[in-house]
Amino acid sequence: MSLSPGELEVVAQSDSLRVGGEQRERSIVGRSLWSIAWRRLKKDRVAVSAGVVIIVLILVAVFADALSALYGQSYLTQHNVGPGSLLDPATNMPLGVLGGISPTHWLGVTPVLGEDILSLLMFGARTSLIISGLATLLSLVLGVSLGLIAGFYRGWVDTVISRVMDVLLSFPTLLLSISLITVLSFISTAETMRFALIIFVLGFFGWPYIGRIVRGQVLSLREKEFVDAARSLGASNARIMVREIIPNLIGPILVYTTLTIPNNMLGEAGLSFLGVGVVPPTPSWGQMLSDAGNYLQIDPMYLILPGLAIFISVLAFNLFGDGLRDALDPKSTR
Amino acid sequence: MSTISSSTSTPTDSPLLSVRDVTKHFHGSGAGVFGRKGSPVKAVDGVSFDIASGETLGLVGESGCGKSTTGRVVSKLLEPTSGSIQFNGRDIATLKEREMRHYRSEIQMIFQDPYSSLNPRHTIGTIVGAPFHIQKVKTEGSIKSTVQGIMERVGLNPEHYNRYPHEFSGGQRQRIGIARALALRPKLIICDEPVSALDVSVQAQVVNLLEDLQEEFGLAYMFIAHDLSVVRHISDRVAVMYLGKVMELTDRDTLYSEPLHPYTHALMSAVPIPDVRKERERERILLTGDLPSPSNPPSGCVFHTRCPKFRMELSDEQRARCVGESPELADKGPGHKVACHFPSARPGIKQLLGVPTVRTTGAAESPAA
Amino acid sequence: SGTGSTASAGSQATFNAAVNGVVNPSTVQGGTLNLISSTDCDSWDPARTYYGWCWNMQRLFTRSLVGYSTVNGTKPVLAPDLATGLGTHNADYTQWTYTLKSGVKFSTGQAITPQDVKYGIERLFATDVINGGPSSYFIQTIQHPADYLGPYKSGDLSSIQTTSNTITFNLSTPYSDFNYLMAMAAAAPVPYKTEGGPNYTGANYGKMPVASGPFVIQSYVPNQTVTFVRNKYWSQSTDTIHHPLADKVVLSIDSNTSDIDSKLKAGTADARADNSIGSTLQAAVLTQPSLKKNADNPTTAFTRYFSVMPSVIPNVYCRQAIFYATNKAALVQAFGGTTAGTPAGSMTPPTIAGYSATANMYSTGAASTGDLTAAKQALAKCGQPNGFSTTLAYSTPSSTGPQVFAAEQAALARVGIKVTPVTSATSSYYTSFIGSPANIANQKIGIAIAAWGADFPTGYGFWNSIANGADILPSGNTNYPSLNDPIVNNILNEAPAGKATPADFTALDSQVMKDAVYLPILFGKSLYYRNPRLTNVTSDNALAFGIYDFVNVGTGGK
Amino acid sequence: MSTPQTAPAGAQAPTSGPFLRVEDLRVHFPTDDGLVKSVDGLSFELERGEVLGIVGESGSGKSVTSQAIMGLHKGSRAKVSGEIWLDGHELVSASEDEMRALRGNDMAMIFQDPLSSLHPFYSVGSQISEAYLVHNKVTKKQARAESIAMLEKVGIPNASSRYDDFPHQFSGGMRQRAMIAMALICQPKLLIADEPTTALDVTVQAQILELIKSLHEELNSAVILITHDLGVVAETCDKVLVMYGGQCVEKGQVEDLFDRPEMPYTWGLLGSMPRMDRARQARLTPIKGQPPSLINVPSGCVFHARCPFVDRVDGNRCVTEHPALLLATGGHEVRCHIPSDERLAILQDEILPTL
Amino acid sequence: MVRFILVRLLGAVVVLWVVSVVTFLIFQLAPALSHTSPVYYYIGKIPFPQDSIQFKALVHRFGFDLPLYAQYWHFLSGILFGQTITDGVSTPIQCGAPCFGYSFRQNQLVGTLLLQAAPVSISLCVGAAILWLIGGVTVGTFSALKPGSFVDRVGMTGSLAAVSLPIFFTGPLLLLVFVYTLGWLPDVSYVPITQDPLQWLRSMILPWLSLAFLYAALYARLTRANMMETMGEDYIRTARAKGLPRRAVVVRHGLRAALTPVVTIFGIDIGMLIGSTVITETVFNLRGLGYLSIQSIQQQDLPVIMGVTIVAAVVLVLANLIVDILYAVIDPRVTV
Ligand SMILES: Nc1ncnc2c1ncn2[C@@H]1O[C@H](COP(=O)(O)OP(=O)(O)OP(=O)(O)O)[C@@H](O)[C@H]1O
Ligand SMILES: Nc1ncnc2c1ncn2[C@@H]1O[C@H](COP(=O)(O)OP(=O)(O)OP(=O)(O)O)[C@@H](O)[C@H]1O
Ligand SMILES: [Mg+2]
Ligand SMILES: [Mg+2]
Repeated sequence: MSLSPGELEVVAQSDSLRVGGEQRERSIVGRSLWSIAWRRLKKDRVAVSAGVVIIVLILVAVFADALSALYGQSYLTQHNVGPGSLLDPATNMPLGVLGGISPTHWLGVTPVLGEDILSLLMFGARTSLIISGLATLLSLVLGVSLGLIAGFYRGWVDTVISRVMDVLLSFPTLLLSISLITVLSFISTAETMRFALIIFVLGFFGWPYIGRIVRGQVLSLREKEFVDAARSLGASNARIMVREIIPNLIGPILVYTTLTIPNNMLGEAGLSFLGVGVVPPTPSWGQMLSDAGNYLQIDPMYLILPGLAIFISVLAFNLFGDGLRDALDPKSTR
Repeated sequence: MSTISSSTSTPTDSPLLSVRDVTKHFHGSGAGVFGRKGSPVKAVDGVSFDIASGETLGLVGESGCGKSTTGRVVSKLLEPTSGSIQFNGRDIATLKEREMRHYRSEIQMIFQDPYSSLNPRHTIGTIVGAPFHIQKVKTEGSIKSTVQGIMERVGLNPEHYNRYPHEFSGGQRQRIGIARALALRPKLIICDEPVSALDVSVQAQVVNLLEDLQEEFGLAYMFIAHDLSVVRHISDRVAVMYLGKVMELTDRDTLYSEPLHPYTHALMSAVPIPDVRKERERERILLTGDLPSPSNPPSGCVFHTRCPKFRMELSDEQRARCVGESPELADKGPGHKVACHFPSARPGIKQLLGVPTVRTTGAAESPAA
Repeated sequence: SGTGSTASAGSQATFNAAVNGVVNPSTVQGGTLNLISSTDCDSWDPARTYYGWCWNMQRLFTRSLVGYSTVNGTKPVLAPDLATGLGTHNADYTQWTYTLKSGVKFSTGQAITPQDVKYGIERLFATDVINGGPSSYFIQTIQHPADYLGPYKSGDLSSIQTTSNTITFNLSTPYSDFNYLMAMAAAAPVPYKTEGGPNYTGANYGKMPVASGPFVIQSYVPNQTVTFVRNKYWSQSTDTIHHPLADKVVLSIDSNTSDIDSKLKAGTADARADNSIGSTLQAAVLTQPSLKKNADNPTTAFTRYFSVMPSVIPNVYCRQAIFYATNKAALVQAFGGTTAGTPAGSMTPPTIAGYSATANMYSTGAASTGDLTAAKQALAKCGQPNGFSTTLAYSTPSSTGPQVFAAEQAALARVGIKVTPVTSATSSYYTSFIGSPANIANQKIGIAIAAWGADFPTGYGFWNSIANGADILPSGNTNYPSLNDPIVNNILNEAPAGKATPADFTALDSQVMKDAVYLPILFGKSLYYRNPRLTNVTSDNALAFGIYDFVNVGTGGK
Repeated sequence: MSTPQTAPAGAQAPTSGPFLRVEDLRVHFPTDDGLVKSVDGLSFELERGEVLGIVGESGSGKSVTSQAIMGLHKGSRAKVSGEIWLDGHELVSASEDEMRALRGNDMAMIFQDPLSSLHPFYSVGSQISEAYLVHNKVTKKQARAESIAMLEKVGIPNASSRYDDFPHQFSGGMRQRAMIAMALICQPKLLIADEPTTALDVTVQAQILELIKSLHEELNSAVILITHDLGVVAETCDKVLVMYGGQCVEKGQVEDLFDRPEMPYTWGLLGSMPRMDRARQARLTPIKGQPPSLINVPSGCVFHARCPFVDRVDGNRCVTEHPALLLATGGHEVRCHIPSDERLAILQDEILPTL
Repeated sequence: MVRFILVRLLGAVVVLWVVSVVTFLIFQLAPALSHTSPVYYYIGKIPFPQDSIQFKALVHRFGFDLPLYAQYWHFLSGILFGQTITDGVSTPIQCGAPCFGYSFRQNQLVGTLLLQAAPVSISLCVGAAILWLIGGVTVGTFSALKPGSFVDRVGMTGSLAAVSLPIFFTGPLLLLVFVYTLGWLPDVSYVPITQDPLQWLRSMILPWLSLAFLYAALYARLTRANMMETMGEDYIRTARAKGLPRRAVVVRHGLRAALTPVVTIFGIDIGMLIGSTVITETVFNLRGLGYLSIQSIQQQDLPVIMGVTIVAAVVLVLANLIVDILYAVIDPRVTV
């Protein structure tokens, strides 16, 4: 499920407007590449809708407490005993249609505990975004810096870093991730530690992908004459990397980011599904799906709702990333 | 309006730049731990020349003959494998860090590709202002006004300070590159095929600009090109390179009127001339075969494998010399250096070139070729 | 005689009919019984088996000196099996003697001798080879040299004496419940020295154990199927406990519980051997009378509880606050609802001496939802009137753990006690996570989810492992709160000498409750489903949480 | 489909009309920013045995024209209108299938960058054979023999052993030779070479041009040679067509056009080139300004914005009125409002002296 | 070529060695962090104090009284040269190289467990791979040939949706619809192909579909991107200019080049997949390598985890190697 490096190559060429094409571009004076990209993106209705969904998702995640207070339900409240119970006392399954959808519980309640699903989903969004976001950040930091160094210095530095990437890429990562999380939970099982572990595992095994892309980009960028120009002016390596090369990596990095976040969302959900991810009471969509598997035939809504939440969020990021790539790609035709 | 005052370079007896026996060998990147080390690519193999203040040295030759590498070695983008480079009488290998910085500001480069030589993520202002930042040079007034002054000087609209390279045409971009090279008022600019990627009409604009700037600032150019016509137009002296070596080096007029090296002959005879009659009548010396690999150059004279003279005119003993002995770049006339055992003028070429202007006002008036 | 079941009355199929009675009594022989389970047994070596349901499966093919003649209801009855009578003992319960029936044979045709019984028990001492199982009961009880490591390394154990038909055990400590040990499958005879043949000895015996009971393993593919056929050397005439009807029993292992559910519903599997039915079938069973009549919901002699750790929450009032604030009704729901158990007022389950239906030291309100006032008072006494923070441990993956956690978190939050989760993989949870007092202290585990069922249904059997301060282990500890209360210890130390009365266990129970380290949640119940075609079905409460006593189940000849 | 090759060199084709006739060709590309009028109203004719040079600066529509003739715009978004008659077939309206039968067989093309124009995964020889096999019912073996013969003809040494080499194993010049071999293997009657030598060194360029000339004479095919080097035109072509902003601004016989260029753009082109065969000019005379936008094509004369002679025309006609392509002296056609005699005067007095 | 393969093999060995060390160390961490003996990870609960002879006998039997490197060497030498597994009582089990040891939790040779699980995973992966390759490449090619068309839009939007659907959602959903609601398929339990091919097919169809669905989407996008790029290449123009029929242009010239990277990614994906079908196998209750791995990780059954991890790494490394060799065979520009 990892992003294939090939998918990003396109972005790389965003600057190499060809001689022939340049004639045409010139009639559009006054716009930076970014503004062109922005203009294209704005025209892409799908990407814009996806962007809106992402923003909504982020808002929900950030304001989950406030929103759930406003909505009047907390996922920490169970409606499973006593007169207020929303569950069939015999089967423990939600009473009413579609998993107990009601004016107070818009998306129904969970079996067994009778927790509000909407509120679980809102907090699940927070979990999902924090983990996928930070894991992506970790991959980015590692991948960009190491890829940059490898591509820029070449030689043995490159050999070492590339070998490390190769080795990491031929690791059975999923297995090792699960093992690592299982084992390291002995250090501490505090929630923050769990988060940190999952973020570490997702991010750490993810960096070679961006590392390879960045290295490839840097290998070609460093041969560009503007790098020679800077060097002939006496610019230091650090300056060349930071001022000349990194700005040219922003496009691929941006696209990579929007396409890696959903991957990591799926990763987090997958780990939680397997029971090695986020643990209750921290809500997670994957955890809900895993739980829902037990009641699949009786309460399918419990499966469908978190499933849709994952689907919609991941799709939104994918669509947005796709749109962004197209927008940044001068060769794309729309 | 220009804020740049005229150059202050002091003419001295010694040339501005003196390159002696410089070689540059590239070792293949190898295949890791077990990689066989292939024989090195001898991109530049014992090249010597001088450039005086305010002078233009043209460097011509086929693709891959080492022109760019020579330029890069001089501009310190590459370390020479051996040989010495003296600038203003000082061997640059011995320069201290601060002197090195100074050297950097005295030698600048203009690149071939107007697309890849400008960072697409930087504005023109940033690009042209970069030399000041990097060299930490103080300017009279703000950097911005200085940069705008330079922009104006090279024929760019100073209001375009905040625009990005892609908004400019190839010719304009090349001007931006020139402005950047000019910023620190260097003494020598290495122009690596600065007009090759441009259309003829634009090429002329850039060539003119370079000439104007040379006059105004007393610049010296090392002008790398493969277009013999352009080189002739702009250079004071010309060096012809083949396979990492200088084959012929002399002043422009001598070279274009009486070239002595068979390779120069071949090069010149291959240039198409926009004159129908001359074209149809001229003698064409076609080289056979391909350029040998610079990692495995032929023995003796590196040109002998393709040399028409070697093939058609020389005796067996003479040939043995070509194969066995590498010719020195030696004076074969006043200030006319040729690396050939058997240099000679060639009438066909001479008749084609260097003869006074022929007016082709009409077919009838055209003198018989 | 090959007739009559030991059950009191036969009855038609109704809900819970097999709990105390026998459903579809029949003597029709023949047919194949198709059982299904979600996992394989921990081992089929009787010495190494420790899963309750596997003890129930052992009943198919192993016999020991003693067995259970009645397994259902709340009062399982011990009866001699290979022995002619229950063991005779000396005054201080340190020497036990059994006489073997004659004519009992292994599935190999060899006669079963006291030597074989002795050998089977000696094997338990070879803990490096025969690991797992309840061997510690035997090792702690039977006299042995300090370095005795079983017959393979240390040879003969002289404290067990045999004659041609008797066997005498000399114990290192009085042990009045010795018959119960002898009723464990671990005490089953194993052919002396030859075991199951050269490839099936030692650690490999479990791959093809020799049968002494009415069935014999015909084939065994680990994690897939076990097929039992009738042991032709077994004869009903020597056996008053097992009354097999089926010719063949096939146990298929299918880890997909919903698949199990549909097979049960479709009748392609007759009963689930290892556990309650899955949630899918459970929902159907509880809502459809036509299915419900084929289901049973027996109590399991299993207490689910929270271990509240005094090492982490030293103040007894703070612990009591947790007791008061706990919402047992919600916990019952979290464990699966009313079919999963009934709220427990005290630790001792109904099958064990000392049980009292009314015992409930910490009032939890009429609906068992907790007594918040009492909880707040306790908190005040503890000096934390606004509550405190602690952790709750459970194992993952687990379908109930998270829910139990959530329920308890919500309940305690009502009085300001904040709970955060700590988790560990199931496999290490009991051994090194909450089974290690050091880890509890390290990770500050305040509360841990646990469950306990007695290995044999006596007060001592229930309590000793979880409450005796003398048996606290650094790892694999079962006294999770490390309870070390002299009063409790005293009763438990007296009990093996036969000095403890039921009243003593009542006192023990209330003393443990007073210490506020064991917070009982519920007495477990399981929901089982039997194929209507099955005959002679009854629950096995002696060994296996009310799972059907498969050895005596018939299929009506088909 | 193809007519037998009977006509002697330079003779008129047996059918009425010229061998290739392009009439009012327009190729427009709809894009984000508007309609790109890459080629707008181009007409020319070409006979067999003739070489037509098309010159013009980058983006003037040279390649688009050649691709239109080959029908390569079919299936893309490009809007092609006008007529292209090749040997009695109309190509603009022809279907892709009809075009396919003609491509390679009746007309063939050589591209600028031989490395990227050859498939990297197939051997050079097999790619040539493939071209032969589509149009001839022969066995693979025969095709191979034919291809080797062709490779030899274009001057590849050891052709039979190099047949199985891959493109990356060839040098630049050899690749271009291979491209030529591929184009010529079916003996096309029309050969289009789009900047066949731009990527090559002068010495190699000379070899390749020599090769194209000799093969074209041998096959008596019509050749369109696209280049931006006037020297190449002078060396190789019989006719020239100067393109500017998607339009033909001047065309005619090569001697005529080089002797008496009449369009200010052509003057500009000649004036901006440094020349090796003349005394060195003190200064080059560039064409000022930028090439026109093909989206907002300038009103009037496409060249007016850069033309130094607009003031020689009354009433601002250069800006308002699109000049027609009119016959000028010497039989070539020029698109310019300046009256013919005045043009000649300017040429004599102001242009030629500076060249 | 031979040299290349040798060098790569050496690299593969290094990777495998690193994997084995890392896995070994990870599971040394577990007991270290939980302050317990690794014995617990071999057999579970031990009701004896750590200073009892019973406990020490166990520690000795499993060699945990040896230094770490010796334990590692024991493990490694088992893989390299095989080992004899004995409890000192029953006939020792000869476990030939590569021997991953013995699972004392499951009372079986790890190799046996792996061999039992492998066919399931291979059935799953190969079947799904065939489906997704055919599906993905077809959709991707047609999309690329008519970019912006209806087919393209549907194909690409569909595939983007498909990559956003995790198996742990689609799997149960498929089960719900086709097994529990419509009843068209039996509830999944794996049946070996050798036993009943039809039943095997019926048991595998849903896992295949859900796995293939996901990957087909990725491949469709990949193929489309490559194909679009290839179809814009100059050599495609050359092929058209030769007068080749469209089919030949698309298939022989376009697809040939466009699929080269796809093929290589395909190899690596399969390699990667075989050891990482945990989720699919969990959802569909298939007892393949993925299931074995998660189960052993949960039980912390060290020998099995090591075995599965190394097998997964071997498959992956081999796939990488094969892909590299294949690449050199497919693309003449690559010299090795
Ligand atoms: N960094 C490098 N590593 C290895 N070989 C190199 C490197 N740079 C140049 N070469 C080789 O050195 C030789 C000379 O290269 P150089 O770029 O100087 O030629 P050039 O004359 O500038 O050619 P062109 O006209 O194509 O620019 C070539 O064979 C080239 O392949
Ligand atoms: N597919 C296309 N879509 C949009 N515009 C196009 C397309 N192809 C070509 N053009 C435009 O048409 C114009 C003419 O292009 P063409 O390639 O014919 O120029 P050219 O004369 O061959 O230039 P060069 O000398 O650089 O090869 C250019 O402005 C180019 O940008
Ligand atoms: Mg160069
Ligand atoms: Mg072109």
